[in-house]
Amino acid sequence: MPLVQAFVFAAIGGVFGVGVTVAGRVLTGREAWSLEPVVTVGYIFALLGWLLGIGVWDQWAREWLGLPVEHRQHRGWARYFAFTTDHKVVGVQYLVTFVALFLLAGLLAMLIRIELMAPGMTFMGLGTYNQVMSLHGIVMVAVAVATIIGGLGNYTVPLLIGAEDVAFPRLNALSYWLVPPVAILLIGTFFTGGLDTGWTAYPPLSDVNAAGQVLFNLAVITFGLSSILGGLNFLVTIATLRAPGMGWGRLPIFVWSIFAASLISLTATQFLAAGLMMILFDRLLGMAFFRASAGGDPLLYQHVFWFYSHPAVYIMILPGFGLALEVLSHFSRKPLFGYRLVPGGFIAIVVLSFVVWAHHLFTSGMSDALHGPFMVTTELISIPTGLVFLSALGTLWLGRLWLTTPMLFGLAFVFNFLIGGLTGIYLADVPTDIHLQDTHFVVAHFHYTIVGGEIFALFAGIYYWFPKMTGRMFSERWGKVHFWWMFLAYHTTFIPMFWAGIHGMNRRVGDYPAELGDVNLFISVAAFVMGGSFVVFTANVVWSWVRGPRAVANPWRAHTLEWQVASPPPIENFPATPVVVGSPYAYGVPGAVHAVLTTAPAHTPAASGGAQAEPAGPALAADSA
Amino acid sequence: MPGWTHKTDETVQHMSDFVLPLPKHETAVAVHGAAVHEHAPASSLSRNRVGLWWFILSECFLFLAFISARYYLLGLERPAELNQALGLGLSLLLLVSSLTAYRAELGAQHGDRRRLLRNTATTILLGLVFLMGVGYEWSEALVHFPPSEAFGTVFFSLTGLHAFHVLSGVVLLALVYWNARRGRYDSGSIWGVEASVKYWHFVDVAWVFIYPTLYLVR
Amino acid sequence: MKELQSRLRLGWFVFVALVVLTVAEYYVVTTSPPGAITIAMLLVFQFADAGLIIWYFMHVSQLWRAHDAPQQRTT
Amino acid sequence: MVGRGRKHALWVALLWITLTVAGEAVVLTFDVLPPVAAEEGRVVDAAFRLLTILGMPVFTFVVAVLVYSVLVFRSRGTPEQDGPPLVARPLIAGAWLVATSALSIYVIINPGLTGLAELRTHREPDVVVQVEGSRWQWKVTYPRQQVTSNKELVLPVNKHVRFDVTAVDVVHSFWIPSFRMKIDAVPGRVTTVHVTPTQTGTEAQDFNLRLVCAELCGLGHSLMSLSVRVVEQADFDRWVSSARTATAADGERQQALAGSRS
Repeated sequence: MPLVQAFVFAAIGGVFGVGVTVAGRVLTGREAWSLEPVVTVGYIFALLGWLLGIGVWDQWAREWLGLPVEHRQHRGWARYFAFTTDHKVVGVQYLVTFVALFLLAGLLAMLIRIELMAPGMTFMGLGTYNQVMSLHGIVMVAVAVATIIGGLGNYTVPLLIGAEDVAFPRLNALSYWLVPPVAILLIGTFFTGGLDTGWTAYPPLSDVNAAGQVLFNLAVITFGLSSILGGLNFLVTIATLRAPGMGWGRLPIFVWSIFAASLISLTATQFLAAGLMMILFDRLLGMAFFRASAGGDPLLYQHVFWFYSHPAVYIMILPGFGLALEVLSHFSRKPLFGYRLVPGGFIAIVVLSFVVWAHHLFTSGMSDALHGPFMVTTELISIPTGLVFLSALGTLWLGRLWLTTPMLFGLAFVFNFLIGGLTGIYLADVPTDIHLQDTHFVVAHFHYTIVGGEIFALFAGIYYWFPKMTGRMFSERWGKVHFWWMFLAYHTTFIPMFWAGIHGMNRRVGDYPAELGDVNLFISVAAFVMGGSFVVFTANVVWSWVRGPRAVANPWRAHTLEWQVASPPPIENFPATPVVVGSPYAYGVPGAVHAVLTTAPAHTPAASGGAQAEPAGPALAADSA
Repeated sequence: MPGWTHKTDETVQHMSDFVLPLPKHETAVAVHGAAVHEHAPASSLSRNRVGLWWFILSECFLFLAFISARYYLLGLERPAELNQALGLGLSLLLLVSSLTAYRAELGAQHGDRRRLLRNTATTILLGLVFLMGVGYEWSEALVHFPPSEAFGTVFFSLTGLHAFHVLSGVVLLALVYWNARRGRYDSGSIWGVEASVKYWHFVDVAWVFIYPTLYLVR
Repeated sequence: MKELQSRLRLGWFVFVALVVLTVAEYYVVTTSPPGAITIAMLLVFQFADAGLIIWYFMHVSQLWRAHDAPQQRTT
Repeated sequence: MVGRGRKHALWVALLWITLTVAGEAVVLTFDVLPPVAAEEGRVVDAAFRLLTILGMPVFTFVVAVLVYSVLVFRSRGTPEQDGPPLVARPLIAGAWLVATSALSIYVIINPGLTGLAELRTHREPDVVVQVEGSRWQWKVTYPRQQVTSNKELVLPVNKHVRFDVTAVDVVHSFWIPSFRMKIDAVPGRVTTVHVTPTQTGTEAQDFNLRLVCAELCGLGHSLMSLSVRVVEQADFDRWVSSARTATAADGERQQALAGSRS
């Protein structure tokens, strides 16, 4: 019902926007119809209508106008299709939407690999190839930005810090409901001349190509807004809603990673919006940001774009770090090694990430004077990243490794990201980057960091919290099948891409020299095998969600707060505010307690002496699980 | 489920040279459940404030991007045809409006509805005059540096971006005025006033940086 | 009421300071030659301006002072 | 405190050393890089090899700890006990930080800054070639020889060549894989790249002797390629004289066309 209302309002808004534009054009003596301005203004009003219709009017705007607000609570399945403020519902909405988008963009990757199986245009035309490749890129980037933070972050962060909900529940729902228009617009690019600039949208090409570019820009600006609002919500939630006793030194590491990533999405994302707005201004208002003939400069865009898009890879990977370390600690049955160092490493990464963007421009023709400094800052990032590895390896050391499906994905994360990180050094180093920039070496590198790193961590997280979110256990056997299938096929796919890149395979091409045919055939076949592993995943998840055995509250016997309540948690999360008394990772410490879940204050704080101790221990429920 | 035991002896036996066991006293602390920092989760007002400041920080980056574009494309170059008197006048106008917004908030804080209404209305009016000033400025600018060349590009985009923020501020203040008329802030909850006024001041701060960037720097 | 009067007065002081700084900006640019010193002075004036607004008008210190106290209605 | 921990550490050290030796042997035996045909390309290749050699011990260290932990510390079924509650000793964390910092600073200096310095020292060019990218073809002009071609790029061997690269419409990127050299062609600016070809050859002999576009430029991006031919000076001169007549004839034809149109 809210969905129908949203579509109706969106249609009204769209018609209104189109009407205003056409009327304005006629009144100023221009041709009545011009696709790009009409689409832009129409979209802005349609978006407003969509948001008002889905629930902003009922639950928000009325309050601002001083009208009585009706708090409609949707129950059952309907709440997943409504403007619902429960962070757990929003988390599931995000997760399901973006896993579906991930599978869709994965299908696009299969199409790309079919085209690249043999040299020459074998399957689709050059134009179609560019569209498929661009769409694969932007959808996967969106998946990488939003799935862990929006999905798992939304679901677990309030639980992990002992809060009832996020700081701004309505804003949270708004962030999610900004996403469907993005998907609709991106699909719409196919009907408006297509999108052929890749996800990076470099001008002047994006200044002059078909109108699909306008839809792309509007979509990504909308998505950026969603990302900014989501980041803001997490920052305030983590800063202000921690349970009593949950000091900064006791935050689960995943919460720290979300905090660090949110700092970036709150700030840097504005630069992406700015860059895309500049393109729109060039196209719609005839401005000259990127038109060299009129005093503009195409390199301006590359600076603005990468000022967001390099930090963006840390929006993607920092939650991956947090998730992997979280899982490694719980399944090694050991405290997280170097817990104090890792948040420091995260913050150092955040700070450094703002001063490394120009390493994407080493071959762009920017001033030579910038090469040295940006090479230095880029390679310095390996130092805080090294702390993550120290923590991961130290946590495993002498542990009791419980090799469940989430643990396997966590372990694979360490190995995959190691390769991703080491190959990154070749790209940070100017001499080697001159050869490797814009080749399949880069393609392989970022697939190692994002797929091998973040997506593996995402699967670790999905399997880890699956019992909590659905109240049911997944099939451990099929989970392991999924892991080994995906892990082996993944390396078989991407290792040869490094070779192809070194040997002259440039990026984003639908055709290539015949000499590179063998390696591409090999990659394609491996990629198809890898694609098959997601069928196993999907089947396992869907079947288990419907039919899996009921999960107990704490199947992993983990110490963190979310496992101390029922699976799935009650709507208010905790029957009473939990009081945190120790570290979330104090495995192996006799009698240690992380939190006390009673109404009465647990103990007098007088004995503490202000010590913000690293250790502490399992929550009460851990032993009884 | 098997038993879940902690065998301290074995723990010590397994200690490596490379890592330390948890210090004894910290274990004791954990057992006694101390080290509780009595920070209660923050009230909704301070949560709102923190959120608004993060939002303002985020907006700063948007303006920063466009201001950087100005220096990247043109360095310190600026055309002689800029209407300096108008630029200075617009800046002073915004400063006056910040004063009235401040006084509006004071009125709300002290339950002085008349002061709140009077100052909010003045601020809205000043905002509208500012927008008209920008409109007049644009009509001149179109002749001297149209948006199809470099300076026009940064001039129109920066002033346009800022004017859009002024407009949204005016809308927010109009909401405040509407609610104040109906006595919604008399009960003591004035977050709506505070947020709108803070936003208005932020728009002023943005202009404090945009004005020299476009008109003065050379 | 006394507090209100003093805060109204404070508003005027800050406003006058802001106007002085802004006019000074304009004056500096029109009188001194282009160069690093002018730009440095412009920067100082800008940040002083912004700082005054952020400190006195936007009450940034609420963020680290005790929760909730000063901005709520006092009467 | 000397317990099983030290024994495990010794085994891991042994595993690490073995893996490192094996890994370095593989790296030194099998060269992953394709044939290089320019002096500047050798700088790139040297940097690539050095990074691989330096990266190997890091890779094998993590792999050794990871593999050893999984094999030795894994618990069969659900673990009955927790592991020991170890925290990072300052010495360990410090040593780790020192080691990783030292390594990254070393890599920044060599091959980073040294390689950069090497690539930035330019001699007076013997040949200047203006390269112009447009959707979707390359046009090369030899201003001193007054020759223009969009069929092939011919270069004399062992001569220092400076390419002045630009684009007319959108961003392209000049890349000759066998030379390892790349620079974007950006509308409104001229970027330069210096190359000294060290051996003769044609695209038929080495498929990476081609000038390809490395920056997505729209529909024909994949097909935007120009053959490169490196020849002896005498052959180059001969090519220049024959190409000059072709260029001149081409120019006349253009003028005639323009004349007939007007």
